[in-house]
Amino acid sequence: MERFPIIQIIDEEGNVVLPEYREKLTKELVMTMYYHLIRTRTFDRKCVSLQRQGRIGTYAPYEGQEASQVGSALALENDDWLFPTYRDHGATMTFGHSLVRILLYWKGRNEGCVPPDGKKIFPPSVPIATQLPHAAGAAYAEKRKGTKNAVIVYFGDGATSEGDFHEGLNIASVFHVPAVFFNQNNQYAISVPITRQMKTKTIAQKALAYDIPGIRVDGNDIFAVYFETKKALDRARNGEGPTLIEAVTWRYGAHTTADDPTKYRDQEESKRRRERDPIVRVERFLKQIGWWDEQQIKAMQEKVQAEIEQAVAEMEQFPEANPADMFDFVFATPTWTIEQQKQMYTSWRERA
Amino acid sequence: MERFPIIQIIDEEGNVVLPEYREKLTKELVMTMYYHLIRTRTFDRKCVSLQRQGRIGTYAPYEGQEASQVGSALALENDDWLFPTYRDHGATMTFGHSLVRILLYWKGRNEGCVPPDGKKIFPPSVPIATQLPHAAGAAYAEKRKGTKNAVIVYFGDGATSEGDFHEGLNIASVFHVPAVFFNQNNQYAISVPITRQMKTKTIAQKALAYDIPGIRVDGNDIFAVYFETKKALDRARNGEGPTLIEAVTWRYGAHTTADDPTKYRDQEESKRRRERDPIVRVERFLKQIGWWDEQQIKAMQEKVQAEIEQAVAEMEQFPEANPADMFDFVFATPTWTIEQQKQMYTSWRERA
Amino acid sequence: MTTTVKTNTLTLVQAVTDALRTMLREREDVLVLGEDVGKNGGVFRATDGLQAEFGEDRVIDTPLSEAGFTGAAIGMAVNGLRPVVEIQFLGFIYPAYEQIMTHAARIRSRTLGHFTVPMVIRAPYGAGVRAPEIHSDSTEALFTHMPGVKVVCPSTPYDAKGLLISAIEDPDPVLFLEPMRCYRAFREEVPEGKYTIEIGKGKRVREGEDVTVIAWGAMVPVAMKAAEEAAKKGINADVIDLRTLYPLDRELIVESVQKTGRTVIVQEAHATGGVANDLIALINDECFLYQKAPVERVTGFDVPVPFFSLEDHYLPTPDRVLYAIEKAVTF
Amino acid sequence: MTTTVKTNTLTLVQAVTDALRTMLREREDVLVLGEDVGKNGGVFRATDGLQAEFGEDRVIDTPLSEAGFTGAAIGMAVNGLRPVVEIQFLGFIYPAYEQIMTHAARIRSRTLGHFTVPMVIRAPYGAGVRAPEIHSDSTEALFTHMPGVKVVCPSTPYDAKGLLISAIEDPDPVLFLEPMRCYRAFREEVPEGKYTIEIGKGKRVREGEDVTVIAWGAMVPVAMKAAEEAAKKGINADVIDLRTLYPLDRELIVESVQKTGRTVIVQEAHATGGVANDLIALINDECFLYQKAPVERVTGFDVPVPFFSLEDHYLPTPDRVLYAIEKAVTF
Ligand SMILES: Cc1ncc(C[n+]2csc(CCOP(=O)(O)OP(=O)(O)O)c2C)c(N)n1
Ligand SMILES: Cc1ncc(C[n+]2csc(CCOP(=O)(O)OP(=O)(O)O)c2C)c(N)n1
Ligand SMILES: [Mg+2]
Ligand SMILES: [Mg+2]
Repeated sequence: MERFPIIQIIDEEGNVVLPEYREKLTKELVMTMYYHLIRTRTFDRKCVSLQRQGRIGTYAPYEGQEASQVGSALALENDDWLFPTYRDHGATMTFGHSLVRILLYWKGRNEGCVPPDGKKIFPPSVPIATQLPHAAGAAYAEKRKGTKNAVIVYFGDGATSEGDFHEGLNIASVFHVPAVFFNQNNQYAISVPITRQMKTKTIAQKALAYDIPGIRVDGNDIFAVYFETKKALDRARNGEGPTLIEAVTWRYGAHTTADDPTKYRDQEESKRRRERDPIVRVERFLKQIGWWDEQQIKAMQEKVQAEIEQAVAEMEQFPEANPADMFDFVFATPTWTIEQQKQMYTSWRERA
Repeated sequence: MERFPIIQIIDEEGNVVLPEYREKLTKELVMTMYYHLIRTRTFDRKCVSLQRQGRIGTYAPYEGQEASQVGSALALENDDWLFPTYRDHGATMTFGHSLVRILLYWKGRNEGCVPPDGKKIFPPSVPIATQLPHAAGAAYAEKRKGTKNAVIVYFGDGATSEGDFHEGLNIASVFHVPAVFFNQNNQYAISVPITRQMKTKTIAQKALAYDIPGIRVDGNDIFAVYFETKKALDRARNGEGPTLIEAVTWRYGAHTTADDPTKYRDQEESKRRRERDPIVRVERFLKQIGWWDEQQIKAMQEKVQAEIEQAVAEMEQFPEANPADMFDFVFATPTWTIEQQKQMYTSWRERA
Repeated sequence: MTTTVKTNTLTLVQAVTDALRTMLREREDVLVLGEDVGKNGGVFRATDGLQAEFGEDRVIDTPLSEAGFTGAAIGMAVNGLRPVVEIQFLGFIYPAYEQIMTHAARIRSRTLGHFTVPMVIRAPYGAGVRAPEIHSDSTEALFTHMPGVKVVCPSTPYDAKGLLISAIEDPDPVLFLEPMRCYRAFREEVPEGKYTIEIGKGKRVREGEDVTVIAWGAMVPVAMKAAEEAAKKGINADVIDLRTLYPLDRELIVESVQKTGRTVIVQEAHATGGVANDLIALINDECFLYQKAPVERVTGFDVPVPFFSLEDHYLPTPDRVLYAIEKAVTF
Repeated sequence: MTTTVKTNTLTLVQAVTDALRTMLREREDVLVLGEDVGKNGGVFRATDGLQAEFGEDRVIDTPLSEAGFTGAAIGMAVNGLRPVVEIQFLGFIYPAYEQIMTHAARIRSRTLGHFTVPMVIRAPYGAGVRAPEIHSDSTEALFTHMPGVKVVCPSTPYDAKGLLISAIEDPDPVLFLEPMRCYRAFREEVPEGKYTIEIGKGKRVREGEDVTVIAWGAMVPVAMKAAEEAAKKGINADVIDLRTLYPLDRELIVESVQKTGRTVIVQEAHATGGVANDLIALINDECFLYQKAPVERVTGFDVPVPFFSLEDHYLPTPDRVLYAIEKAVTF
């Protein structure tokens, strides 16, 4: 633990505790961050409410984790790769994913897995930790092609128990690839607390098993997340290999809308955690420094609202899923069994 | 590395370098160790020669690793569990496995997987690292039953790259079970050197990822292996949880008799390594201390030879494998498909 | 003398809990482990209340580590316990595939019976509940092609309890598949306490002479619905709920197909490589001269189980089954 | 105009090396990775000399980590490379099963074709070479029941090279199974340079009218031997080498079975859940009225592939096949 102290740039009151960062916190940067923080939070809440109304399916909220997701995604360059989980649409939307497509994903539509042109955003990995080896391989390909692109891959505290976590990190370290392994330690894997997930007090220390840098940041401090991720990405680009980052955070809500957290944890805890809210913290900072402009903030909120409403409307007007898609994209050229099944099904439907 | 120095009790010249152990090295203990060292080596060489003569199948030799296997196995109590790999029959025979059965194993006989009565020796795990979770589970069962029994599980340097290594250790650490994870780092996984297997310089440091003790011993120093394994087993029995031990060693020969090491490594290296031979070292110690008794040693060698010849003879007189066995032990009660296939096959053979 | 057995009206998932509770009470060596099975009571509440009753040592929340805890359960089973492992969804069993395939299934034969693995792996399976990707697989055939493991798949609360108890008492590994779609679909009277249903025995759930309809798990209600529709058209179907997928109930299947000469199999999984093809092979072997028509299959397609917006198009429906019944009967 | 193509007399394993070398030369994006594929040239020498020619960045020794390097290869394939992964023995593919099942097979359909996985997984498979346990599995059916993956299994050097080149050029994941028993069993003239054999096409390796014998991989020589014996008894077998297990060559199979009306399938794998049952299902669908006898299967048994002292009892033999041929013909 002592070896892996939590890096913090602003504390819960919004004070800059690492003064050397003070001047790096330009107004433009901080306002951009704040914008994405409220954009992601607004979107998340909208999704929860859409799910309650039955307008999308089961949804995995990230409220509380916005600093981790936004801060790390803002640290990326345009040509980098992003490998998310099902809970990282805060990161993908910040990196440039389309809101409509994210909504479609939660509506059970494959279109939700297709990133905007030129954006290297992989579909969310549902089987836990399986995306870590992918990230190692994609980073190897960038290295082989001689680019300066890096790869970031997201995963949770629970994911660290899977073999793929270990194999992915080991391979990345042996192949010395430009990848950042970004862990959001929200301290729960559904109902299982981190104390039953691992004996170690930190996730960062697992980097010692691969002889790569292990960094532990306050995942509710967007500045710490942003600068540490940037450093790790820079190391990656400079041929210094992979980094493991542990962002210590908390999800306020349920694991998914199908989950009932009252079954396994004290709801008071999540309320208390709001004291360390990643957004409130930036607001305090903005107010202290005198960059808080009620008008501007209001305009920002309205813009975000409008964008999200627009996306929801588009999602709901999106053409219905076409059963043919299920057959047509299994292989580049469908096999005869698939072709035959498609024809049978199509003619059967037409008959009925 | 500094954090995980190699523990040595005697050096290559046979000098005791940790004087506090001097009096623990009783003549009885050292002679027992020496006996098992030559017994295991003689057996190994016999097996290689049996394979060359086509009297057994492909065989995995361990010459060079005897101190690791014998030292650790001697540290066990009678009721402990032993989970070996295909290369650990030096350990299993020391722990009490039957030589005949070990030979039968290499002759493609299931009888080789059956330990002597009351001996908790698991069959060698062929799929790499899969035995680590078994050991964690077996240890959990001992804990639940409230015994003082411990579990030892063997695996190689290559095995550390598998997900099951990680999952086994993580579960063992979280469940705090009485298990010792005994790694023989012979520095190669078939042809792959440890430098391409992992970025870390040690395997012991991987214990930090599970917050358990990580010990690095000279695997060619049977005293160091024995005492460190005993300490780890004691911790296990006392409810102090699992330990990871890395025994640094070297296999002189081929990966298996089907392997050609000249393809991938300099054979001079293995010759040089004989300078650090685990047996020579004990011989030097015995001579220095004046316990070397030519007569006694000769008798010991003869006894070992006779025992092995006897085992080979028994192996070769062993009744032929019965095809019915293949059908009869899949389930406690064969299913009808198996019963039907057995009948068909039996009647077909009788007809032919 | 009459004995009255108290019954409760339970859903399938409640019957599973009841079976687990019954066996945890009955046998000290039984334990339950998996992700979220403890305080949370499982994501489907299949283990609800069990940790409170039996403690953290017997109802164990494991790390997120299917290979690890399945492997650990193998070690426990070899060492005298009877672990019941929960895989959260069948689609997440694949990381444990090596452990099941190379160890759970083979330890008995490897050691000529010296070591054995009396363990149960429970897994909810199947599509139709609007779950995210990978949560909807029905890949039972990956386990029927694995000598050393039995595969059980009940479709009703009563069968679920009796079969799960049999599975726990079985001396060999049993994969116990629970059709998610049936978890809360209906309730049934389920006796209290212990009773067993023999593994390897199917059940005729409807009697008829015109055509044999074979289904399992979530496809049983689909098949039944189709059979009822067919009855309205004067076609009388013999409907079989397989209940066990390995070993198959040869007698029941053969007897029915020899009687009707026409067969429809309803399978949720992909056509290629599915259990339906084992049934066709059995019919080929035992009913060749009785067959009046080729066997009709109504199956999921040879495509990954689609995202939920399309899953209803993937799943066999009563209409599709009815169509196949008519085809078989009019051949 | 005549073109002369130079040929070399190669074993199957040499033909594999030749295919890899040809494609490594031809395409910068091709790379080979796996355990011991580098300096050692693979435990069967299938990659002999390739690292020396193409460097450590293209012929990569990986850590002992099947899930990890298969997953990494998926990431490479998605990002523009064409990895050819070697699994040392098919019995060690199981730790990578999740990666193949949930990703390699599904990334194209998941993303409606936006991301694709042009990768090949090569694996020696099968029994009969006196290898230790788990080294002898023939579990191809676990992959034919996995939509999104093609499964190829050549039995000759010529086919091995042409099919492997096709697999490498295929835009989708291909599992390429190499029958260990045929690795050095015989040699054949193999053209230098690049040529392809279409995936999905079987080959008639013997012409006959009395009975269709279908086999693949190491069972092809067994089937041929039986067919030759049968010929001596006046039974003329049409022998088909499937070459691809998914998708099956429907035309060839159906045409042959409709011609002969009698079928024998020779399969090394366990009977239950094997590819033979897919063939029976196909015959059921397409040849019902042509069948003069039930399909005969000669297969491995529903038991784990035994330790090598008993493997000859497990494996189908020409005698057993001949017996089945006679049974089919005299039904
Ligand atoms: C291989 C696998 N096993 C189980 C699941 C079911 N599951 C979905 S999310 C989850 C918990 C993940 O926890 P963590 O990694 O901490 O991520 P978080 O959900 O907290 O973001 C589980 C067990 C899964 N998706 N994949
Ligand atoms: C899962 C799996 N993959 C591959 C193999 C093939 N194989 C057998 S031994 C071996 C190397 C093992 O190296 P290490 O763990 O260092 O043990 P050692 O052989 O050196 O004792 C490999 C790759 C296997 N047995 N299991
Ligand atoms: Mg978490
Ligand atoms: Mg080694």
